[in-house]
Amino acid sequence: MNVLLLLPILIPFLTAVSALIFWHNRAIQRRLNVMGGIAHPLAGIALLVAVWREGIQATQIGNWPAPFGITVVADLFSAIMVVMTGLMGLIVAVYSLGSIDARRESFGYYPLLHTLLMGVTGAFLTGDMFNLYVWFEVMLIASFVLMALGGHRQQLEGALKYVTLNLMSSALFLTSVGILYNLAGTLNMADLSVRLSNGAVDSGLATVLAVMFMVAFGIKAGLFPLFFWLPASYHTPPIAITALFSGLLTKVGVYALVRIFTLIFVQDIDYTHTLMLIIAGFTMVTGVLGAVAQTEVRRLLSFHIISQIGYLLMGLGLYTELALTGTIYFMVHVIIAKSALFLVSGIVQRVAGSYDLKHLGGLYRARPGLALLFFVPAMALAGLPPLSGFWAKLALVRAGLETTEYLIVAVSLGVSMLTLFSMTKIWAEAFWKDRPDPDRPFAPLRHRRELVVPVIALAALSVILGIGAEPMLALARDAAAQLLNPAGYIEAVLRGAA
Amino acid sequence: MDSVILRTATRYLLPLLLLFSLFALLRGHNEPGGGFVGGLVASTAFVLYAIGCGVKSARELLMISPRRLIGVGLLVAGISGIIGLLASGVFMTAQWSTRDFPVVGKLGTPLLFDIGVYLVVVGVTLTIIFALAEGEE
Amino acid sequence: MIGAVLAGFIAALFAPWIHRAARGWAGWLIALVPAGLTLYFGAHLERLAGGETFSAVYAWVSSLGTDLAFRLDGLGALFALIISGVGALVIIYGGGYLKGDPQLGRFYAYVLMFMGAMLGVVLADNLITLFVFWELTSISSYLLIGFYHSEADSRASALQALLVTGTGGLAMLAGLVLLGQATGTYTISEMVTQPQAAQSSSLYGAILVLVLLGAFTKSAQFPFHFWLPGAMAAPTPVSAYLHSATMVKAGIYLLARLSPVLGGTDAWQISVTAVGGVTMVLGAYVAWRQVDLKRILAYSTVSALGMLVFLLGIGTEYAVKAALTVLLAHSLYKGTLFLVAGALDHETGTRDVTRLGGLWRAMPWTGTAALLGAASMAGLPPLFGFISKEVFYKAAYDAPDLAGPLTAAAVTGSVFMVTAAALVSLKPFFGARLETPKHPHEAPPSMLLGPVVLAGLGVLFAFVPSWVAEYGIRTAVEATLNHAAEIELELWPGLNVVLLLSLLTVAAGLAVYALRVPLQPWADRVDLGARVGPERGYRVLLGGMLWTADRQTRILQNGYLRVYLMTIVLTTVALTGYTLLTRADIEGVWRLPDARFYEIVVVALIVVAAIVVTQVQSRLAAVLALATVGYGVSLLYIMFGAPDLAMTQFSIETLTVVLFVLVIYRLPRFATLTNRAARLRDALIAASAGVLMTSLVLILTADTSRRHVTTFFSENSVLLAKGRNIVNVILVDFRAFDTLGEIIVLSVAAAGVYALMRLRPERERREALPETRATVELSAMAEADPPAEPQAADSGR
Amino acid sequence: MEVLLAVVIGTLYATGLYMMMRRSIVKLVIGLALLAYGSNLLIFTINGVTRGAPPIVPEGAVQPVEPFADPLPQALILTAIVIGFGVQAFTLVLFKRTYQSTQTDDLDAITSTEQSGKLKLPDMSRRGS
Repeated sequence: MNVLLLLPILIPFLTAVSALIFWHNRAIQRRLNVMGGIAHPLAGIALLVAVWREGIQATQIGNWPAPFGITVVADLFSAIMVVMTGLMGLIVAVYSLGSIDARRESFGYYPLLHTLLMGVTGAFLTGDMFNLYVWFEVMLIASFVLMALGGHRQQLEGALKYVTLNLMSSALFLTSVGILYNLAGTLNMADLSVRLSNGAVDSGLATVLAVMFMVAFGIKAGLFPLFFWLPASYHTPPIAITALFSGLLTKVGVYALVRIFTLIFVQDIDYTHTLMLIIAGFTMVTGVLGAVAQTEVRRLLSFHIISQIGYLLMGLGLYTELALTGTIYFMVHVIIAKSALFLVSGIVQRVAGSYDLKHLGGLYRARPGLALLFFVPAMALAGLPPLSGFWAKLALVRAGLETTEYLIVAVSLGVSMLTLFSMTKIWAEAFWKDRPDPDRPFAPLRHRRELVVPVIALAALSVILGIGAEPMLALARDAAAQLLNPAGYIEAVLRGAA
Repeated sequence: MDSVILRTATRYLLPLLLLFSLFALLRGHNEPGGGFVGGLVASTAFVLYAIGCGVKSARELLMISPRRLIGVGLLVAGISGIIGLLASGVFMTAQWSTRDFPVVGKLGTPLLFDIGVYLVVVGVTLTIIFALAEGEE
Repeated sequence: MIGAVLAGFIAALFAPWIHRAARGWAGWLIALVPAGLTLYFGAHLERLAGGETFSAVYAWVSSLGTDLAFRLDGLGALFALIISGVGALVIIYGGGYLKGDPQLGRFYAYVLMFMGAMLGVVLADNLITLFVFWELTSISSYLLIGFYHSEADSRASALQALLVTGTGGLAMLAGLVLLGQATGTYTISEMVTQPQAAQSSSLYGAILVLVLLGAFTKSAQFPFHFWLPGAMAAPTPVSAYLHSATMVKAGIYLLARLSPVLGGTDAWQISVTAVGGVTMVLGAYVAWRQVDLKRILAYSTVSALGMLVFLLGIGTEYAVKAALTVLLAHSLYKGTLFLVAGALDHETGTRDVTRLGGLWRAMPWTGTAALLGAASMAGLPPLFGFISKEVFYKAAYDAPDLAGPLTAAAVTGSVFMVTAAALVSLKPFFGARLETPKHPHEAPPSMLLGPVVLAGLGVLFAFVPSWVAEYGIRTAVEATLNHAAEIELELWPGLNVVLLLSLLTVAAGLAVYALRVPLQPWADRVDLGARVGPERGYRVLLGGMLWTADRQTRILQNGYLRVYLMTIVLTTVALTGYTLLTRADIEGVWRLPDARFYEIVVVALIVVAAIVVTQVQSRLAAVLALATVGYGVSLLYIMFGAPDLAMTQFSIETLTVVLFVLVIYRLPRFATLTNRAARLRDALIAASAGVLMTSLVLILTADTSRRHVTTFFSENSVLLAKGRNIVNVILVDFRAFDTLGEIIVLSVAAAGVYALMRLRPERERREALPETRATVELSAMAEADPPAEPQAADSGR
Repeated sequence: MEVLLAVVIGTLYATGLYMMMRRSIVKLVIGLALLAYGSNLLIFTINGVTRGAPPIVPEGAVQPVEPFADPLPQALILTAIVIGFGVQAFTLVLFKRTYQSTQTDDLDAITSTEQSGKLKLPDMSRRGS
């Protein structure tokens, strides 16, 4: 079983390294990209199945017993996230084949892509706080380079802000890890959970530290009022990269928040989790209002990412099994729907020549298939039943009403209305409206297969997740149950430890 | 920076520093040093040489492209981990030789790993510095 | 039964293909689906009347208490018959109406999808399932109102309808979930058996308000009614089907369905009756003052919906019976009239009643249907509308409370309905012949079938009232009330007050019609702002939201990196500081300075160098000062037992200086760009972060006895890991995984530097500054993603 | 000694953040470097400063002589320093390229990715008569 835990990290690693070695051979790099892209989700699924069947899996790197060495551990939540990472990796790997220019390809695009996937996977699987920092850095540096790769002015400007603000987060994260070691004398998450719950650590200081972590991860996750880097930069790189970032990067921040605020920092829930609910509300509202104010599709969608993060945090803040189920299911849903929307907007740009709603139009009549490919994930994102977003929303709403947090429920419902509003805005402007410049013909879509197949796959997943929501919801519920009862996690990690 | 003194000095300094870097690498497990320090010292040596004699001759002296060095270094580090995985079923489990060697002590995969680190550090530093130095030409 | 619901969706998938294959006959062919469903539901009537119900449950999203539970009872059957029956006629009609339209295939698909969703609503036995279909009807309606999508007006109307009904829908979702919580079940048929569970719950008020919001928005009740006239932007068959016969009645259905659970309380009676009454009067009043045929019909629909809500609010057995009778009658006559309006529009090219006149000769069949429909709407015998008007009046007249005012309201509304009925039937077909944009012809058979059948049913039902009562109304009333009921319908109830009121109504209505031109100025004065009021509210709300969105985004996402940084720093300091002060007990002994002289020197060196960095004007000096800080730190490391760190820091510092010199060489000199006040502000903010960190260090160093894992490393470094330099052993063995990640970071950074230096956009060399408005060539576009399009700089400061 | 080090750390954080909040690209990157020193030194300090006594086992012994510095924070800081170096090198070059591309060193002028598009209100006024 140890191999299963390592494969999702090693596969992208080996893919990246091999691609790095074949730096000058694009053909081999493209082939490696596809092979790695397929192998990664398969490894993830194998891991998920193992965790599903046999319970939480853990292995100690270097065979040093926990909490002394570094533990790699997968509970259901981790495993789900690993599968999603592999899936997004595959989707974007294929889409990239048809959309990334040769110049970027010959400057390390594919190694960078897979390094990013490795970093993300590592972050999902590690059971050690400092190791988490390292994987964050792997992911970050890869994302820095991907964002700037190509060197266009807008990319550089976006990257400047992206890099600076994320480095702030890293500095704070590192500081917090240092303090954590000072307080608890250990870095192993399971061990931390034990030591913070058995009174070995001053709980007041632990709460202070919890807040510091909340800010550090909050920057990465794009929470209010820390999200500025996201709308400033996400629309600048090629759309495949934007889609990948939107699917995975902020989610790693959320993952980290969920992990530490279910496993480690649960000594003052009234304070920390209430704070989270407040932040969640503001994040939802400011994000969606930001989206409403945009006319550039990628920027609009970027602001939506923030808004959706608010929902994810809402589930964590409510902190019940149903709420966490909602968060996990929402995470899966939003990764799929949001990436699909970005990738569709990339196709729209190729066909119609713009990302700006002011210049778009007429696609409903001219490209009905494309319209459908947009409509499905857009409505899923807006939470329209019976698509995936609805069940996510319903779970959170129910959880909120059950815990009598009426305000956040009201806010979340209002925000979902505004989400619908902004999705119909794209629909009305890009698809329904007549083309503002009827003399400019639509361009034929080249690399149709590489571009369209991933989008169809995502749209289909969104529908399947919606109409056949039960299996995924059941899985999410089990994952949530594991999160709320850390004993199993601790046992799996510290099994056999002194 | 075209100075004869500097050029001569770096020419003599280079082998010394390289030797020291190897020493730091190999002794690292027991005394201060290790792959990072060794790699950094080695790169400093090449950087100084590049400052003295130009990037082109520094590249020639290095023989292998620094970018390839990175790939090799990563591969070496990765392989040292995978050896452990294959031998004991757990990634990165240290495998040691049974007998001692001079200077180094026991040979084992951690040392191999450290060599990988060393190579990566040299490759990275030189890639960066060379690219910057050449970028302005 | 699931098949009946899914049939619409499945047919929708194939409709565009059938359309392509069968061309002109597609409408007739596709209509077989709803026609078949009509027969299917009709076949159940007998057994339903015998007291049976039919249900089917399929597991769906059980985790969230949602099963595909369906239940066919009298109420559901009445609605289902209207939905499928009118659906069949409308699809045939649409085939004629939209003949030659390239979007006809989509029309069939959307209408079928809507039909499936609507059937889902009325058959669902699970609240969440009901909501799922409810939302699907909203989205189908959105797609159909925006059918003529080139028109900005259609798009705006579609959005308006979606926003109004969607918002109501979300409120309703919250209400339904609360209702589920209060009653412990989402299954409607279970809930109905224990009404006290909801009504005694502390959440009852909230549930009622939220559910009513959903029902009222969907059924276009005041003040949410304005979306319905807007929805007339849809093709006329859609208006006839969704916005008159079926979808707008979903709210009515929900009220009827939940009335055993939520109804009967004072809160219910007062709010529902009041809203319905106001809507009824207002809608009818506004209706007769329109000139657009479809808008007249739309407002009269609003009025009729108000009538239904009004009756359900009264809530007596008789009122429920009246409501369901009115509902059936309305579906028949309003469907007829909408289809007639469509035919008029189609054949003459205008829907403006002031431009229509004397068309009887040209369009006798259409005219006949119009007359019958309008007479039924006006409540004239011997039509089904007359019967419904009679029971409606009687229900108001017999109301337990406030019968007088309620009857007055009912009569007032009906008077204007008569006027409106006259306006849509007498005005176009009789009187002087007016010139129309198109030369009028009788409508084709596909467009005659609908109005004639519906109008004919209006006549037929009037002559078999007891049959209708037995198979249509009684079972529906029983299903609604959840107990047995006696229902009689009669064409001639005998001479009584109600009949007199009816006569009075017709006379007054016709009088208003006759005097409508002179009355117009008076009417304008009594406008009440009803038509403009709520819609203006909608516009103000929407505009305000957009304004807020724009403003807050400009303020938050203002483009200034330093403001972002400032916000993040302040947030960190505020949150951490607040938590530190309120949640933690700060205690512990601060160690007194026991520093040695050379340590103080190093510390002072670092502090001074750091401050120098912030003050110098020369870049080189700043870099040197920075390096001094770095070397100073490495001195600290060596002094306090960290030789590895010191060596690493030292060599990295050296390389960093080289890097800085290589890079900064080409960068511009420092300039002081901010004023003194800004610098002071920034200094204070930065200092607050510094103070926080200093305090944290002081608090945390008070106790350093927490080493927990260190012992393991020191004990096993030599024995197990075979190395004496514990730091190195940790790096390459105990925690080698970290190091693996670390060298990957390094490698990627190097790749990044290399790519940044070598890979530049081709045009950068050519242009000093990129143009502000990119003109993207198609060829370049197809090849690669272009750089992001710069937008017009319109928010710069 | 910790008090002095605490002051050093506070100074490094404060000066670093102050530099980052200037409008100059170069100052920004210098600020980031100061911040990195600050956080490394913070970890070092709070986890116990011990004069001399590096965590190295004397030759022939199996355990280091007490008191010795905690090796784990050192290993962490070493990792952080090296990661910081890589990131800093990249950042430096990125900022330089940004400067070349935008032709300005003034961060306040680097906002072209940020303008929000103006939104027209959906026009409802044409309806009704």
